[in-house]
Amino acid sequence: MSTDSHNSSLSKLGTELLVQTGVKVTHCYQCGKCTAGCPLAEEMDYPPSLVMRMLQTGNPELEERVLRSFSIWVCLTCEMCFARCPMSIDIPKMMDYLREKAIKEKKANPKAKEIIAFHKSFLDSIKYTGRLYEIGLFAGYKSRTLKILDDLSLAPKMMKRGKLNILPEMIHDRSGIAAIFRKTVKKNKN
Amino acid sequence: MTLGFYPGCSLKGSSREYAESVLAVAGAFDIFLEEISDWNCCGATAAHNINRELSVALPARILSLAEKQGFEEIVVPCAACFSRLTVTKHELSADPSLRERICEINKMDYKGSVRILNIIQMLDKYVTPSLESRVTKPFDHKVACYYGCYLVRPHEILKFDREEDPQSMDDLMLKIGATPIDWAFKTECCGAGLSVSRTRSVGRLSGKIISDAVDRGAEAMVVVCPMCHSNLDMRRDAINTFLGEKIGIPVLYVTQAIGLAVGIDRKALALQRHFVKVTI
Amino acid sequence: MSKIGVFVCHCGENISATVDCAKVAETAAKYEGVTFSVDYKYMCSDPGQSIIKNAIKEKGLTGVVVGSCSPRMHEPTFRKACAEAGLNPYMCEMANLREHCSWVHEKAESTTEKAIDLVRVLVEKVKYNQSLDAIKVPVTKTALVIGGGIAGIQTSLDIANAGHKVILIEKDPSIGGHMSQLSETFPTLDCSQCILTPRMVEVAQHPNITLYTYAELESLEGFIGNFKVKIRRKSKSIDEKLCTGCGMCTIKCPNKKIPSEFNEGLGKRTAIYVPFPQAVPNKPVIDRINCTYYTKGKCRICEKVCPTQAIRFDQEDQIVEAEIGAIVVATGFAVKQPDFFPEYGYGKYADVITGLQFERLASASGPTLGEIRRPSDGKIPEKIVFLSCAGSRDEAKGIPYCSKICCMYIAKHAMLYQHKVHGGKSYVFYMDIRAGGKMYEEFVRRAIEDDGVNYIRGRVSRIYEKNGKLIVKGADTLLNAMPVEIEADMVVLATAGIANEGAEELAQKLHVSYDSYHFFAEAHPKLKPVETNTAGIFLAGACQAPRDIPESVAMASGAAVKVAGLFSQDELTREPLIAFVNRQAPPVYSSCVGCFLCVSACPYQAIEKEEIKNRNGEVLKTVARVNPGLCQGCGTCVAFCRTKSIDIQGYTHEQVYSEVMALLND
Amino acid sequence: MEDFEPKIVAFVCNWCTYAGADLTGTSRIKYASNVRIIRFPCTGRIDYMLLIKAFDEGADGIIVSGCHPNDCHYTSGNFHARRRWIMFRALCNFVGIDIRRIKFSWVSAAEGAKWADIVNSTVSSIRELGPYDEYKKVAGRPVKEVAHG
Repeated sequence: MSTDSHNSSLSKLGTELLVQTGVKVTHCYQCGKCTAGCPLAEEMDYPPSLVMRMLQTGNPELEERVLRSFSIWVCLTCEMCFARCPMSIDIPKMMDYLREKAIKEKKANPKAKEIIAFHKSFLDSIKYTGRLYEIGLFAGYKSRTLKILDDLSLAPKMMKRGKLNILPEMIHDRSGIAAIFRKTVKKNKN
Repeated sequence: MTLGFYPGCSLKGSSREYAESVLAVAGAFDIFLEEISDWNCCGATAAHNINRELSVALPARILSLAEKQGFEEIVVPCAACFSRLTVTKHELSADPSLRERICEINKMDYKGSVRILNIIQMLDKYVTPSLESRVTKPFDHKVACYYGCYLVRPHEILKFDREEDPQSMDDLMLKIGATPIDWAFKTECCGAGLSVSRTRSVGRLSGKIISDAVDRGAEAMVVVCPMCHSNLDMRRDAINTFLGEKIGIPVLYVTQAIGLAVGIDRKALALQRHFVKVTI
Repeated sequence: MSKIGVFVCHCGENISATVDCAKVAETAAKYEGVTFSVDYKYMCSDPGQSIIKNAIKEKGLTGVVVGSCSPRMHEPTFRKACAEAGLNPYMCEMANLREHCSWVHEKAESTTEKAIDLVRVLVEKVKYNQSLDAIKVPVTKTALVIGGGIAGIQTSLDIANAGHKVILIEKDPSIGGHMSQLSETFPTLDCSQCILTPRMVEVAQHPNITLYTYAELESLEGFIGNFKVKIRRKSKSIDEKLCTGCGMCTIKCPNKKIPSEFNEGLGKRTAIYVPFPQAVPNKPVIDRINCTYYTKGKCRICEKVCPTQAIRFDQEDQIVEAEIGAIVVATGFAVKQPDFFPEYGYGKYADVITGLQFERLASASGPTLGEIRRPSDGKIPEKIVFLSCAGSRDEAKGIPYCSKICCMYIAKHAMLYQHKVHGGKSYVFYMDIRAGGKMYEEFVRRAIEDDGVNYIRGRVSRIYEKNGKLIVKGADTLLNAMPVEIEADMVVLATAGIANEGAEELAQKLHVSYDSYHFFAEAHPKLKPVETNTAGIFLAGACQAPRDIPESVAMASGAAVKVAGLFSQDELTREPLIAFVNRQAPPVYSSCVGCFLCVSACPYQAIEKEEIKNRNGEVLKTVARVNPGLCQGCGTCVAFCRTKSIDIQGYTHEQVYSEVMALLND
Repeated sequence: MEDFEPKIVAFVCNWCTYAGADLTGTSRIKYASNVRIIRFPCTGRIDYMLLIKAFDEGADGIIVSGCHPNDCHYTSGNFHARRRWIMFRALCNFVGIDIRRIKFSWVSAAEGAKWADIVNSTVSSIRELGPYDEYKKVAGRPVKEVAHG
């Protein structure tokens, strides 16, 4: 690998992004409109346009920082950046890819622990029942994050209003769903 | 008139008032919504955050089921589910090899023949034509129509309304006698999937939305997305903490507002299930 | 028996880098009829041309094939060389080995094979070429200039001062164009109208210039030196001879609420109006769409108050026909309107305006008499934001190009604002500052350093209104992409410069090319910037691409020289590549059977019926005849003719069939 | 069939497509080298019997291209060409000539990239169709070995 700080044409990650998501990082001309419209930009370590810039350098160190960033996890895929991008760069799709890659390579930012725990608990619930089981989701999330006390008052209020099912809704073809998970999520873990 | 119905998980649990009001309004207009049998969760935000193929396979299974059960048109009231299903349909038609892979994963056929309607499209198509004549109690309030992200973005794929300052829900509200306000946060993000994991972010994002609506004189907010609803309604404490004041504006589903206007019983519309009391 | 010479050019390395030129020449040497074949580094150079000339003389060549660049580039060069060596110039053909071969394919055997094919095709074609004489046509020494902005004014004056007649047509009631709307001009800050109006008056008074305002091109026929145009003079509803321009009618007109085009909608005008005080001509027109009399049938107040009875309600459009030798198109550009920007409110905020509107606010003759006041409530904005690249450099909005003038006028606007509103704060959101030009960069630096304009590098995502303020959400990409939010009182969008509405239609009337943005296309991007693909039609100013004033003026003078050069000749020679109907010995006379399908095909009415008579004057046969003065050589008649009686020089049946056969049988 | 290099003849007008192809060159856009251009003043000049002749002589595919509708240098030549093309297409269908082998298109003087696209897409679709040996049968000719490439 070259030791130059800028290697856009050689970057492995840049090529990967192009092939996997159709996003060509060099297409970005750094106008910053994505950052300007991003509702989460101020909570990010690197706002979206800066993420693009880091990737444009093709510098392995900066690419690594992107993969390990908190930004990619706090991104909500609200699609505002893509909607207004003058170059029609699908940043949300790229973010999805970077998240998946970060997990696969065990590089997810420690600050994103809760966010990832939530997503995983969510998927666990689907994996076993086919649908979202909200109590299961909360239980899973809390056991993953040890945030036992958070939202403690919420559940009884929800229960009172009939918003929380005690028992999960199970679909019939649970083995089909399990197979989907086996062929998609599991595959990545190898 | 029978249409396929995909309620999605929220409408079976934390947002059951949405389902109840959708069914109540549909019933009042002689539309029978038949649930897709054995449907699964669309995967929502979690799936595409973690695994792309999974995020396509789950919605694809739903669409395949709908095809198999003979539905030409399905109604998807949850805006997030609507987005996931529509994006999946688009990706499968744009990429034949992905489609092949997904059919293999799901062990199901997929033709791509089902039309997906969001709640506004369903209302526009089947309810609007006779709506005005059915209004018995005009919903005479200033309302802030909040569209959120998933109904209008990505516009190239969803092709619904216009992506900035959409109007379709405002038009519906006019028809039931409400006065939609012109405001700035119609399509700003409420915080969506961070509700549990970063409640404070949700307080900030949703807080900005609510305060703009209230500043401009809205008496109620009208939404189409259970995630938006739960953030604006159930997370009101976090919002009030962020804003440093107590804001009591109620958040109604579009079908609840319509239901009230055409004289459906408040209980049938499940207004009692909200955290923020609906007094209007 | 043909004696053909083949000359293969390397074009430096432009051809030889991917084509084996020596092999092409060697292969061609073996063709039947080829007596000389050679390759050389630069065929178009003097020594290169000498090779051709010497070969013609020494080998007695009857035909020449030059394998080099596109014939659109150098056909005249090589034909001239042939003529100088005594060979009829129409015995020379060019194989396009550069644009159609070496530049578009990689170095490979197949590329050389293609080059060989292209040469072979023309060797076979040239065997059937015939010696032709150029057609001489007279030149009408009157120019038509379309568009009366600064480019049209400049080109008209230059042509007129060279001693030629000019007809200048302008679609609006006055000449002056966008430049007359501007306040001050960069980088000198001199007043736009002060430098423009003397030229406008000069146009009106010039003995060689006929000015038709409120007029548009209706149709165009003919060709270089010999165009026939029809001009529609839209009815002004006044008798211009009687009108003294006293202005009584415009004062008394009760319909005073029409948005003024000149003031970009920021001011109002009456239905009978003069667009601005310095208008040329300074006589009013009635806008029939908004006039109460035309819409409701009642009013006629202007007629009552006119002291010279100059109002003519029943006046009709007039079609003026003219013979023209050359045309300069100077129709200018338009700007995108704020409703084009969903993220900036679809144009619903009164205080989000275009740069052109800001010019009117800053202009002493504008609706606020030069004070910067916001349209919504007339308040002086304390904070103003300028957005560059509003629409420009925006692929997603279909305008990927840079509008070129905005960086400079934004700096000027911010500067004017700082000069006029003391204590005001101004911000410019920009992506790059493109200030290439004499004293341009220095001008921008002055705005930043001396006038304290805040330049922020980043694009604005959204503008919305809240409590009477415009919230501008941007980012500073030089501060690690920090989000920036400004509560502004007014926002000025440097909206993209785009082609005029109707540009496409005009291009089609003129038969000139245009690009995908509907700007008119120059004949060559570097060497023929003011010519079009159609001989005798030239371009000036922003109708070709966004341009600033100095560039428009330079281009206008360039076009004027081209016209004057054309008019310096009394006759033009025209390519003799025209259609002809065969003639045969009696009793057939011609294979033409007189179906005259060709007459219906011809776009130029160039085909006539000719009666072939015997000595007694009895008509033996009626056949078609092509009028060489009118035929433009499209060849449509040839494809229509059922008996193959019409053919076209340069593309005869024999020639094109021999090309096809040569191509596929190596 | 992978080695099959189709022979394609392009009949183009001087003002739009020929100039457009020049622009492809000036812009250095690369495209397949299977196409040979024959220049005409206007698509209106193109006698469709030439297309038959080209197939007869062994062409595998043909491109006919001129100015966009309304942009004809001679006002209406391309309209005549289009009208005759519609009739010619019907005739081809009738006699059994494979019209998939004829690409009719508009390329303006400003569309250098489009010309490259048209050439490439035509070459790949003709490559898929294979050599036009079928023509010999249609024309009632003895099928002889034709060397392609």
